[in-house]
Amino acid sequence: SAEPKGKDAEVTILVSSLTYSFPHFVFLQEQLEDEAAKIGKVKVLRADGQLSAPKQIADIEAAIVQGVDGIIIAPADADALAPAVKAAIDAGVPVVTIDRPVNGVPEVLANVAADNVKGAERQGEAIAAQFPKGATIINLQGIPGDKTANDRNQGVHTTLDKQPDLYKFVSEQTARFSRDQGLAVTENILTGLAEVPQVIVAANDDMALGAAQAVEARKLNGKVAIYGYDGSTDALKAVSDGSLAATVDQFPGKQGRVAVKTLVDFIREGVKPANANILVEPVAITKANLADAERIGTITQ
Amino acid sequence: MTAIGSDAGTTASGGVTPPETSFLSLENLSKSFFGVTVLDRVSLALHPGKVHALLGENGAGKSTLINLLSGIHKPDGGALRLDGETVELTGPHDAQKRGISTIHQEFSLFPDLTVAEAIFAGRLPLNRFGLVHWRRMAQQTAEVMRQLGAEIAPWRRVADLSIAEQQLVEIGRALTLKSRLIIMDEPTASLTPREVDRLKAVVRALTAEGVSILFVSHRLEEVKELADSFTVLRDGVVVARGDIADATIDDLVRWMVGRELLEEDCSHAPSKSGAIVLEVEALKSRPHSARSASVEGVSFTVRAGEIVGLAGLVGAGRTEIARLIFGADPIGGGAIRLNGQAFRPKGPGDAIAAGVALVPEDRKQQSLFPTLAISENFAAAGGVPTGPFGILRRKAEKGAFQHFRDRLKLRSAGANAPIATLSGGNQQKVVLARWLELKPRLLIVDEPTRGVDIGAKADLHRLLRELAADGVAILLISSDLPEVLALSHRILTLRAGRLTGELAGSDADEESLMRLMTLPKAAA
Amino acid sequence: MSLASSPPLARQRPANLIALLARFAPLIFLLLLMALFTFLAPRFLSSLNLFNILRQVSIFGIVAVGMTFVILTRGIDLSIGALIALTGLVAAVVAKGGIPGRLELTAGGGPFAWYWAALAAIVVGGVAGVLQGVFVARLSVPAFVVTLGGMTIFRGLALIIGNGGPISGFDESFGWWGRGMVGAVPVPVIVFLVVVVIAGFVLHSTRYGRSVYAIGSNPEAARLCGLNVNRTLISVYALTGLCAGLGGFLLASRLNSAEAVAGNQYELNVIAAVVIGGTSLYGGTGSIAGTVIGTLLIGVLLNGLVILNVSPYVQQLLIGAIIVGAVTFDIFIKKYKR
Amino acid sequence: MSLASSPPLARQRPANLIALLARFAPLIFLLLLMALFTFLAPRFLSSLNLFNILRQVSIFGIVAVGMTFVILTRGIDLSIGALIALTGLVAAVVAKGGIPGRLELTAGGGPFAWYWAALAAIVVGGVAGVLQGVFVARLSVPAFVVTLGGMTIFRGLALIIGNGGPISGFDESFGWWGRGMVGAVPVPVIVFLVVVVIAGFVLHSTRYGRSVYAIGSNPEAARLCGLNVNRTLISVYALTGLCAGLGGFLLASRLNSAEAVAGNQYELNVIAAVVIGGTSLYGGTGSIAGTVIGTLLIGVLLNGLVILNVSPYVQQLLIGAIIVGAVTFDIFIKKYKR
Ligand SMILES: Nc1ncnc2c1ncn2[C@@H]1O[C@H](COP(=O)(O)OP(=O)(O)OP(=O)(O)O)[C@@H](O)[C@H]1O
Ligand SMILES: Nc1ncnc2c1ncn2[C@@H]1O[C@H](COP(=O)(O)OP(=O)(O)OP(=O)(O)O)[C@@H](O)[C@H]1O
Ligand SMILES: [Mg+2]
Ligand SMILES: [Mg+2]
Repeated sequence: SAEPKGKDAEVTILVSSLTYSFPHFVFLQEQLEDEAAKIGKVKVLRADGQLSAPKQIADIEAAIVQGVDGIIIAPADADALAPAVKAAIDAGVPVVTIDRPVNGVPEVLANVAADNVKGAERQGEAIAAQFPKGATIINLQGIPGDKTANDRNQGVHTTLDKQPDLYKFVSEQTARFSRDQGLAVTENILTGLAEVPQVIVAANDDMALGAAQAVEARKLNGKVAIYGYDGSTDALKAVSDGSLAATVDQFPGKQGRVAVKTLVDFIREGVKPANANILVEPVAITKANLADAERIGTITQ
Repeated sequence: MTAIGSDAGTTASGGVTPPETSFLSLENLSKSFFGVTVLDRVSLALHPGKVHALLGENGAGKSTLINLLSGIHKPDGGALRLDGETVELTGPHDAQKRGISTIHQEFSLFPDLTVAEAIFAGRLPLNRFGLVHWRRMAQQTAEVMRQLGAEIAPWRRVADLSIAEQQLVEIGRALTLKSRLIIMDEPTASLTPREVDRLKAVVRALTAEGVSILFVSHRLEEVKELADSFTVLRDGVVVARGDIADATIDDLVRWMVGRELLEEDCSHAPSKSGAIVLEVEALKSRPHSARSASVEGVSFTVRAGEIVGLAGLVGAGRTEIARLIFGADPIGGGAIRLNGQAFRPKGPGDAIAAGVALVPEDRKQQSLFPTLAISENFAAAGGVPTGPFGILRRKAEKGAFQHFRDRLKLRSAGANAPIATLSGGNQQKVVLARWLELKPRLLIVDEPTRGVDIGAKADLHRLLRELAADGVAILLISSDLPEVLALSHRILTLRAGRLTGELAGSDADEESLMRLMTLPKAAA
Repeated sequence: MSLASSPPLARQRPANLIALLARFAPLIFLLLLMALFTFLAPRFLSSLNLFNILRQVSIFGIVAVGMTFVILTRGIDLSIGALIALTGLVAAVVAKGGIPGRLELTAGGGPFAWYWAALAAIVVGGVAGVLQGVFVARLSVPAFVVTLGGMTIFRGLALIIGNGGPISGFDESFGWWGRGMVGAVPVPVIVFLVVVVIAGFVLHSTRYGRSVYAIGSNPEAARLCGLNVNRTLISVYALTGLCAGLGGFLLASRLNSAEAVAGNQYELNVIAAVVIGGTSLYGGTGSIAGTVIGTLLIGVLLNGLVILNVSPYVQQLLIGAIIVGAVTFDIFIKKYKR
Repeated sequence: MSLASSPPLARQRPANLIALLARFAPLIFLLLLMALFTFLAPRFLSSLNLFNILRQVSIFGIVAVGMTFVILTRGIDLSIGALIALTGLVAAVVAKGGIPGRLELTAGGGPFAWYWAALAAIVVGGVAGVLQGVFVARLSVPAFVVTLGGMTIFRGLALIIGNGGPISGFDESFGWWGRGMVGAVPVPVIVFLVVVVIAGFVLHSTRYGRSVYAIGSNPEAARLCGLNVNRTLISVYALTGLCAGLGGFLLASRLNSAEAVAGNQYELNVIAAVVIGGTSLYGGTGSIAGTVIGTLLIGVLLNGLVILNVSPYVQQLLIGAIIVGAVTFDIFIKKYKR
C-alpha cells in the first residue's frame, strides 16, 4: 500500500465503533482520542455503527471517499464487514480491527481485541472459584442474536458446563442488556423459582445492576452472588460495596490506545506490529483485585 | 320584483342598498378557486323572521357562498355586514359565535359518537360540578328529534344511521344552536315528504321567533311554499332576486337555467313489459342488534323495460333492499332470482358481473374517491374495459367520459381535476355516469338525483326512460315523490321493512302513496 | 368500543351474552391468560407476584394512559421511549447537581431535591410533547413522521446529555418514588392508579375529554362544530409528554440510574397495550379502563413466560402471537355481535 | 400527491411556480440537501460516492417500493425488518445445505444453488405477507397490530433458525447478487431499478394499480364498485413480503452472512422514505417515483453526515430533524398552493 507519510504528518483516521450507546465503547473511544491527542496531529473521526453491519459498511465506504489515512473498526459482524474492510485496504487505507476481528482478511494491519468468549470464561471461573461445591445459577443474556450476547453466553457455558452436576442453570432469560429489564426479569424469575438461587450471572453490568436491585428489594442481599461484565464505573462501585460479586474488565481503554498507536505508527513510519493479533487479556475483577480495574479512578466521585 | 334579467353582465354590479332591517348583508362578495371565478360580486340581504331562498343550477356557486357565510372560506373581495357592522369571519367557530349556524350540503358527523353527543359536540351541557350533564343532553336530543318527527334514540351510534337520519341529526344540531341565522344547504335532498313537512313546520316556528333562514333546495315547490324572497345565481352572478310571491316556478327555472325548460314528459309510455329480470321472494335482512327496523319478507319483481319505484319514509328499509340485491350486505333469508336463475351474490363484484348496478345513496361515504381525479372516479367500477394484463386504456376512458359529460351537462375544469373541486350535484352526475357506463341489465338507483338541479334532473329522467325503453330493468328509490311518480311504471310502498302496497304509476298520486307509506305494518 | 368506554353507550344494557362478551373481551382474554399461567405455574397467582406485575407495568401504564389520548385523536406517538430516556437523564442531572465537568447546577450549595428533578423531567416531557403537537396540529405533518423524528432527536439529546453512559446514585427521597412502599403497595403503583383515575375522569366526564373523542371520530366535523381542534391535538401530545416525563423520573428513581438507552422500543409495547384494550387506531373509540387491561395483559405475558422459563426465542414468537390474538379476539367478537 | 403520482395532477399543467414547486417538493428538497453536502464536502459528489449511496439504498429501496403499495391502501408494515432477517436466514440455510446437526437439505449431494436460495427467501417472504394480509383484510385487525405481532414472530423464528448466531460463507454465484458489478454498476442497484420500473408500471398503468389507489382513497366505495378489496389488501402485504424476501436474499449475499438481528428498525427508515416521497399515510395518494426520491434522500443523509464527520449523537438529532423537515416542506408547499 501507500508510502509512509512521515514522522510529523497530519493523520486522519476514522473510528467505526460498534455503537456509542454502550459505555464500554464510549470509554474506549475517549481513551483512544486521549492517546491520539498525546501522539499529536492525529484527527479522529467518529462513526456510530449502531450495532448494524450495513451501517458500518456504508460508513467505511464514505470514509474511503473522504480519503482518510486509516480506519479502526469494531465490527458488528465478522463476515459481513470483511468485504468492506478488504475494499478499504485495497484502496490503500490500512485497517485495525478492535474488540473483535473480521474473517478472512489477512491484510488487516492488526486486530486489537479482548475476546468476549474468553472474558466470559473468566466470569465462569470466578463463579467456580467462589462456589467450588457447585451452585444454582440464573443466566441473564443480552439481546437475542447479538454477537456479543452469544459470545458471552458461550464463554460462561463452556466453563461451567464442564461440571454439569455442580453448576445448574435454573433459568436462562434475556434482559436485552438493559438495567430496566434486568430488574424486571430477575423479579419474575425469582418469583417463579421455588428456591433462591446462589448465583446470577449477567452478560453485562447493566443487567447485573438491575438484578442486584431485584435481589435487594427481596431482602436477599448477601444471599445471591451476582456477576457482571464490562467493568463499568457503576459495577466497580457495586463490587466494592459488595452488591456485585465480580465484573469482567476487557480494558477497552487499553485496546483503544494500542489500536491508535499501532495504526498511526504504520501510517507515519510504515512500522508493522510484531504480531498482528494483539490480545488484551480480560480479567475478572472482584473485591480482591479491584485496583486492577481500568476505570477504578472514576468511582471515587 | 327585482328580477335582473338573464343578461348577467349588467346585473349585480349596481350594489343594492339593503334595507335597515337586514340582519346580515353581503356586498359584492367574490371568490375564485385557482383563478376561476366562482362568485362574482354577489350581494344579498337577510332579514329577521324571513326565509330567503338561494337558487341556481349545479355549480352555480350556492355552496361556495354559504361557505363564505359560515367562515369556512374567506372572500377574495366584498364585505359582510352583520347588524350594519362590517365583519370578517375568522372560522366556523366565529360564525357560530356570531349567531350563524349552517347545515352543510356535504355534512359530516361523528360516526363513533352517539346522536346526543353529535348534536351537542363543542357545547356539551354541564352540570353544577362542571361535568358533562348526560341526562339533560339526552332529554334535549329526544326533544329536538321529536320536533323533527324522527324516532332516533339519543344514544344510538351515528354510524348506524341512514343518510336521511344523519341529515335529521345535522338539522337537529343547527336547531339546538339557537342561532339568529340558520343556513340550510339542501336539507331536504334525502328526506321524504313527512320529514319535509315537519321541517317546514319547524322553519315556520323559527321564523316566528325572528330567526332568519337561508334556504337552498332544488325542489322548487318547496321553495315556493316556504320562502319569502329569493336570489338566483347563475355562474356565480346574481341574475334575479325578489319576493317569491311575484315569481312562478317557470320564472325561477328560466332564470336558473337561462333557457326555457322542456316540459317534462310525464306520460307513462307503457313498458314493453319484457321478461322478468329481477324476482325477489320473502327477502330478509340479517338482524342487527340495535336495529329499529329491518327488511322482512319482501317480495316483488322487476321486468325488463320497467321502472319500478320503491317509496317509503326515512328508515323504511329501501336502501337495505337495494344493498341486499346488490350483495353489499349479507342476506338473512328469502331468495333472489336474476333472469330466472337463483342469484346469491357474495359481494358487489358478483352483482356487477351479473349485470346489476347500484348507485348508492351516500355519495361521500359510498361513492367518491376523494384523492382521485374525475375520470378515475368515473372509471372506478370498471365500465371501460381494460387492455391485456389489465393495462388501462386512458383514451377510451376519456372518450366514454366525454359522452356523459355532454349528456349530463357536467361542469368541470377537466377530467383530470380532482373530484373534490366539483359541486355536489356535479359529483352526483359523475357517479351516475360511472354506473351507466357499465350498461347494466338491472339498474338500482338510490336517491339518484340527490342534489341535482332541475335541468339536469330532467336530463337524467329522460336518460332513465330511454334505458328502460332499451330493455333495462330499473329499480328506483327516491324520497322525492314527484320523481317517483314521474318515472315509475309501478310503485311499491314500504314501511318498517315490509311492503304495504303496490300502485300502477298512472294511478298513483302523492296522497295515495303517502297513505300507503304510513300504513301500520299489520295492514300490509 | 369496550369496557364502559363512552358513557351513553355504557348505559345501554347489553342485550345478551355475546354483547356482554364483546364489551368485556379484553378483560376475558386477560383472565383466560392468567388462568392458563396459574394452571401451568401455580406460583404465578401469588400475591407477591401480582404485586410484581403491577410494579413492573406501572411506569409503562402511565405512559399508556397518555398514549390513549393520542390514539383517540387518530394520532400516534413513537417518541415516548426516547422521551423517557431523555427526561430520566434530565431528572438525574438535576438531582446530581449537573454533569461533572460540563454543567454546574446547584441549589444553594447542594444538589436539587427530588421534586425539582421530577418537575424538570415532567416539564421537559411536556415541552417536547407540545413541540410535536404543534407540528401535528398546525402544520398537519402526520403524527407518525413527527414522532418518528422526535424519537431520533430525543434519543440523540439523551446521548449528548449522558455522553453515552449512565448517571446513577441518587438520594433516598429520590429513590422512594420508584422503590418505596406504602404499606404493601409499591409507590409507582399508587402513582399509576392516581394517573388512571384522573385520566379516566377527564376523558369520560369532561368537555375536554369528549372533545378528544369527537376530534378522533371526525376532525373535519369537529372543526365545523367550533371545537378547537388544534389546541386539543397539541394538548394530547403534551399530555403524553407529561406522562413520559413522569415515567422517566420514576424509572430513574426505580433503577437508581438513568441512561440514554432506557425505554428502548417502549413505544411498541405501549401502543400494543392501548390497542389490546380496545382503543381504535382509527380514533374515536376506546377507554382508559381498556388501556389498563391492555397494560396488565402485556405485564402478565412478560412475567408469565419468564416464570414458565420459556426459551427467549420462543417467547418472542408467543408474545407476537398473543398480541395479535388478543386484538383479533376483541374484533372478532365485536363483529359477531352485529 | 407528488411527482407525477396519480395521473390527474400529473397531467394538469402546473399553473405557476408554486404548483411546480409543490409537485417536485421532495425532489427539490433532495437536491438542496445534495447541494449543501457538496458545498460542505466536495468529495460527496464524486461518482464513486454516488454509486456508494445507490448501492447502500438499493436493498432498502426495494422494500420501500413494496411498502408504498401497503401505505397507499392506508396500511403499514412494521414486520419487514424482521422479515429480512428471517428470509436472509432461510436463503442462507438453503445455500448451505441445511443447519449443521439439525437439518439436512441437499440437492443431489451438494448444497443448493443460489437460485433455490433466492426462491426460498422470496417464497417465505410472500407467504408471511399473505398471512399478515389475511389478518388485515379478512379479520379486519389493524395493520399496525398485525405487523407488530409479525415483527416479533418473524424475529423469533429467525432466532430459532440461526440458533441466535449468524450463518456465513456462501459461494461466488450467491455473493454476486449482493457484491457483483455489471460494468460500473453494482448488481443490487440494477435489481432495485428493475423492481422500480415494474412496480411503477403496475401501479400507474394497470387496473390492479388503480384499485390499490381506490381502496386507499375510500375502501367502502371501492367495495361497492365491485373491487375485490380483501384480495387486493392481501396482495399488497404479499408484495411487500416478496420484496422483503428479495431484500433478505440480497442482504445475505452482500454481507456474505445472515443473522437474526439483521434489518433491525429497518421498517422505520423505510416508512420514512415512503412518506418523504409524498405518499400519504391516510392512503390514496403517492407514487413510486416519490418513494425513490425518499429512499435516495435517506441514503444521502446517512452518507453525507458521515462524510461531514458530524458527531454520531448530533447525527441522530439531524436525521430526525431533516426527516420531519422534508415532510413538513412538502406539506407546507402543497398547502400554500391551495
Ligand atoms: N375547492 C374547490 N376547488 C375548485 N373549484 C371549486 C371548489 N369548490 C367549488 N368549486 C367550483 O365552484 C363552482 C361552484 O360550486 P358550488 O359547490 O358552490 O355549487 P352549488 O351551487 O352549491 O352547486 P350544487 O347545486 O351542485 O350543490 C363549481 O364550478 C365548482 O366546481
Ligand atoms: N348498520 C346498521 N346498524 C343499525 N341500524 C341500521 C344499520 N343500517 C341501517 N339501519 C337502520 O335500518 C333502518 C332501515 O334503513 P334504510 O337505510 O334501509 O332506510 P331507507 O328506507 O333507505 O331510508 P332512508 O335512506 O331515507 O333513511 C333504519 O332505521 C336504519 O337506521
Ligand atoms: Mg352545493
Ligand atoms: Mg335510504
